[in-house]
Amino acid sequence: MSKVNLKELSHQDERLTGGHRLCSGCGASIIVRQILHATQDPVVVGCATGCLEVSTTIYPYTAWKDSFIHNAFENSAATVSGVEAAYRSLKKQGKIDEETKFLAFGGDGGTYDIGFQSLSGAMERGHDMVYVCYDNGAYMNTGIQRSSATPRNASTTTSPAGEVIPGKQQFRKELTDIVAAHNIPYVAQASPHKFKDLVRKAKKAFEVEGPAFLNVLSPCPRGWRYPEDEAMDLLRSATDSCFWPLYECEDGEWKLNYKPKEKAPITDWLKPQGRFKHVFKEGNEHLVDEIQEHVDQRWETILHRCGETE
Amino acid sequence: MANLTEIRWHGRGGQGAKTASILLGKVASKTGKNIQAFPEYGPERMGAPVLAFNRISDEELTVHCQVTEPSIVTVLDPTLLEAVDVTEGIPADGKIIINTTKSPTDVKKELDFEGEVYTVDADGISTDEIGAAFPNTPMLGALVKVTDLLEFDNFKEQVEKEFKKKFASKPEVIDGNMKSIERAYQEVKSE
Amino acid sequence: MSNEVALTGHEVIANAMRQINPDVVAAYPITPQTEIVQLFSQFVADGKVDTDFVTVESEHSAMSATVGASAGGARAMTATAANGLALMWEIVYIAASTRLPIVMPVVNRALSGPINIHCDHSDAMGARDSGWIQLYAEDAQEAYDNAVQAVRIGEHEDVRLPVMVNMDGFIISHAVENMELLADEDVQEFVGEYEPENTLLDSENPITVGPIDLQDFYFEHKRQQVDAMENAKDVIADIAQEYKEMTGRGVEYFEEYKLDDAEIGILALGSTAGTAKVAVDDLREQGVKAGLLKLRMFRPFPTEELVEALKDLEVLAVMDRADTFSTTGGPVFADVRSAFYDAKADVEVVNYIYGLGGRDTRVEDIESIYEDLQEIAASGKVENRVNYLGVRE
Amino acid sequence: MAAKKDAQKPGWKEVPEGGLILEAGNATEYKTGGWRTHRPELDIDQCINCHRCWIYCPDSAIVSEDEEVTGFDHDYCKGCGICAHECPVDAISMIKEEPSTEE
Repeated sequence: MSKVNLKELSHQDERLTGGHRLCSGCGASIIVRQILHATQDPVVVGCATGCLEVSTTIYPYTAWKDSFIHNAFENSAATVSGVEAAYRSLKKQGKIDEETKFLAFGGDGGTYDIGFQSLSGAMERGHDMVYVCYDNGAYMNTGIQRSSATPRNASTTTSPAGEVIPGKQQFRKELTDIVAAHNIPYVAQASPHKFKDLVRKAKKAFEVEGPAFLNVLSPCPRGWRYPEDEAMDLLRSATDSCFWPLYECEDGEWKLNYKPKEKAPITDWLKPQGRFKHVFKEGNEHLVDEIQEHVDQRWETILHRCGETE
Repeated sequence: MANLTEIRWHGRGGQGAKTASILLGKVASKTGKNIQAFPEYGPERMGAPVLAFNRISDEELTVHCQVTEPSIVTVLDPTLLEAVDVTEGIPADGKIIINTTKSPTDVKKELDFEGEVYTVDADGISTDEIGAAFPNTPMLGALVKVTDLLEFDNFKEQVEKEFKKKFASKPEVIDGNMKSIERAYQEVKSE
Repeated sequence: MSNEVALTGHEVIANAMRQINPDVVAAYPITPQTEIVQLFSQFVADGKVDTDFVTVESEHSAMSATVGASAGGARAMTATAANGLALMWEIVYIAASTRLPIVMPVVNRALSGPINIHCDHSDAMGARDSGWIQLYAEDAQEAYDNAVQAVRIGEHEDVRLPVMVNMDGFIISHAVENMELLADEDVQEFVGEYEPENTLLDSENPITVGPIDLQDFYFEHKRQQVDAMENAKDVIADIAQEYKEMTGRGVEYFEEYKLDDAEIGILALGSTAGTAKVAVDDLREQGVKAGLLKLRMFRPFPTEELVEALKDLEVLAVMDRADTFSTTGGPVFADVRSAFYDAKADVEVVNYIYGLGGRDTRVEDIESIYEDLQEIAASGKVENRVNYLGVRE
Repeated sequence: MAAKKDAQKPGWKEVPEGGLILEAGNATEYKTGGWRTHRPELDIDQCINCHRCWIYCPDSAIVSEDEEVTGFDHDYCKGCGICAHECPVDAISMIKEEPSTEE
């Protein structure tokens, strides 16, 4: 696969136009743009209900230059399964002949939670689609309610930091691993600040035959509470602290894509975000410690799995 | 519905009561009759007593309720006589055909039943001819004998066609099935 | 060319699907629909259809994938029953509002709870306001005829709506009856090629399907749906006529059975209408002027035509195999009685809720309704507007 | 009766069926530039055309022609400042939008 070259990519048409109504500084549209730059084929895009969908297709306007379908919240994968089945059938019958790619988006709510069954079904059936979860760690579209992707101790509107309970009590679900357990050809975790890595992974995902899944960390200035221009800094701290490891699994082979020269403390990731403000109050040091401990354990697991340890 | 015949099949889940009713229905349909064949609605469990039904008529059938007063009852398993009331709803001039080695007279006494009783050793016949107890096909032969619903040669011809479809992957069992129908037709006993 | 056969309702519908040869079927098994999915799977396995069969993990995904396929320009079908339809619910509405001509056989079964697998209409009646066309069948033959016609109805350019083809669970689905299958090529010719106006798979003309539709346009789109339903009436009648010319069979909106000079009548849909015909025949032999109206098309609702057909009755009983729990009667009753309000016809309309959870409804039960109607006709008094037929006191 | 504001919009007989949008990418008719409080400015002499601003822009608002970044599409730029923050040579600065002084 050729190296990702931004100047070359810049020749390609934009497939998500301006004029969409995502928040200023939203990570979702950055992710969408990077992924769409990874293919030149026509794409049918499906999207779960969520920020991305409601902001890019407000009738009578659409920001999508490709065909796009939104059906409901929990069924992005099933819906795209259907479109892909239509494609397979019509192609087999000689009614259409061009190459088309199938791309499904869901936020973490539409992927980890309510759309989980639909995703699992589509992956198991082996549809030739790329499913992308833009994971901003809560139901941001409806006002920052917790999801199973919300990190432990993050304060959300349904897991608020209170006098007794310091935010969400559970660690986030490792969805990337769960999808990998479907034994599909390609699964990866990525982040848009490492655009070369993300575009490469998207290319790979489009290229493989059968389902591919990308879990992409999506910065949300509103839900995470940080100055919107610092999105990429925050993502860097997510990967440098190993909160969000970048790895991939191709045909069962695990590979680590980024290993920080020096692992940054988890506070680099937590501190700039308003949703973790309470963990830095005096007396809450243990909250940071437990997050650090969990991240360390998880990192060890990934290193081991990717053959990065003895 | 002057010429309507209603039939009830008693069997145990797995014995083929439903299959027999459907086969009878399909064959009767081929001979120009209007038919219905349907199982007792619900999950069929191996061994549990089950029911299946037929309606056969020269006129169009529109009725869609269950059969409650069958003029013919067919019992695929002799042990059912103790388990369920096989005579329920049968009118006084009704007929009951039972797979058993007992004589019709004995069974009639046992059942305390007014109508006509017929018996046939369908288990024995099918064991001889097919190699295992499949009472449902021989019982069809007995049923054709004791009723005047269908003309036997025509019936056999149509059944054979159905068997050829049904047993397309194992044609070797067709002969045995046909023989057991023939034998039951000959061997069914009346009082 | 057609052939007479004896088949179960399941076999009939699965064969209709085979003959229609849809591009995509996405379906999930559920009693009493399961055998349709099984039989169709075999057709797929044996290469008898071009269909891409999507074995989804739930009915919600069945309807979701069917919507995706249909938006992708495929002729798409699914089939379900009861709780399966309930699980699809959200997407059932989306299919209609997105104007996708999906055809869905529904093998009618009681909707939980308590759980019950037997026939009533609570599943489909619950979806009466979803924007789907709903056709009901007395027997397997009509279910087949409806399925074949449904393709044309739904895809008609003046309609573009999904169609539910209802068939009574077990009573029809599991019973073998005589019927006539059309020849494969006749069905193919009748349904024709599907040529969608817009599809996701036309990369020359990319479209956006299912945008968020706010206060400024949503209502206009809903108004269009009503218009499409209005158009569907003519389309359904025309297609029924065309089908009748081909087969000699066919009901447009409803069948009138001995209704011409009837004084008392019953309105029923589904298999019970067949049983009611036997009751009408019995009563006619006794000199009672009884009649029956069998409703085929429930959505859209043929208000004027029904009133015209029923206005000379003295008393009409509407049979509902589902309840609305409004305490003022079942869903069909509500529409029929409302139709009579404007007509100002002098017909007493009473309601019989019957057969819930598969409770057997016999000829005698229906005759007992006619007896009630005779009493009402004689006394001019209605004691109970809503009655529960065959429930133990 | 439609509210006054909506009365100008097409009626139900005119809009495409089923909520379909038939004109791909017509969101460009909707200008989000008005959301901006700060405006990016490019110092073309400083710019090394690395295109990092371009790949990170959430609003497809970085204008690139023949591999050269030439400026911003102010119709859509919401002023998030990611481009300025990520520019490795500080060629982009964020300037506070002033109320229009045009007469």
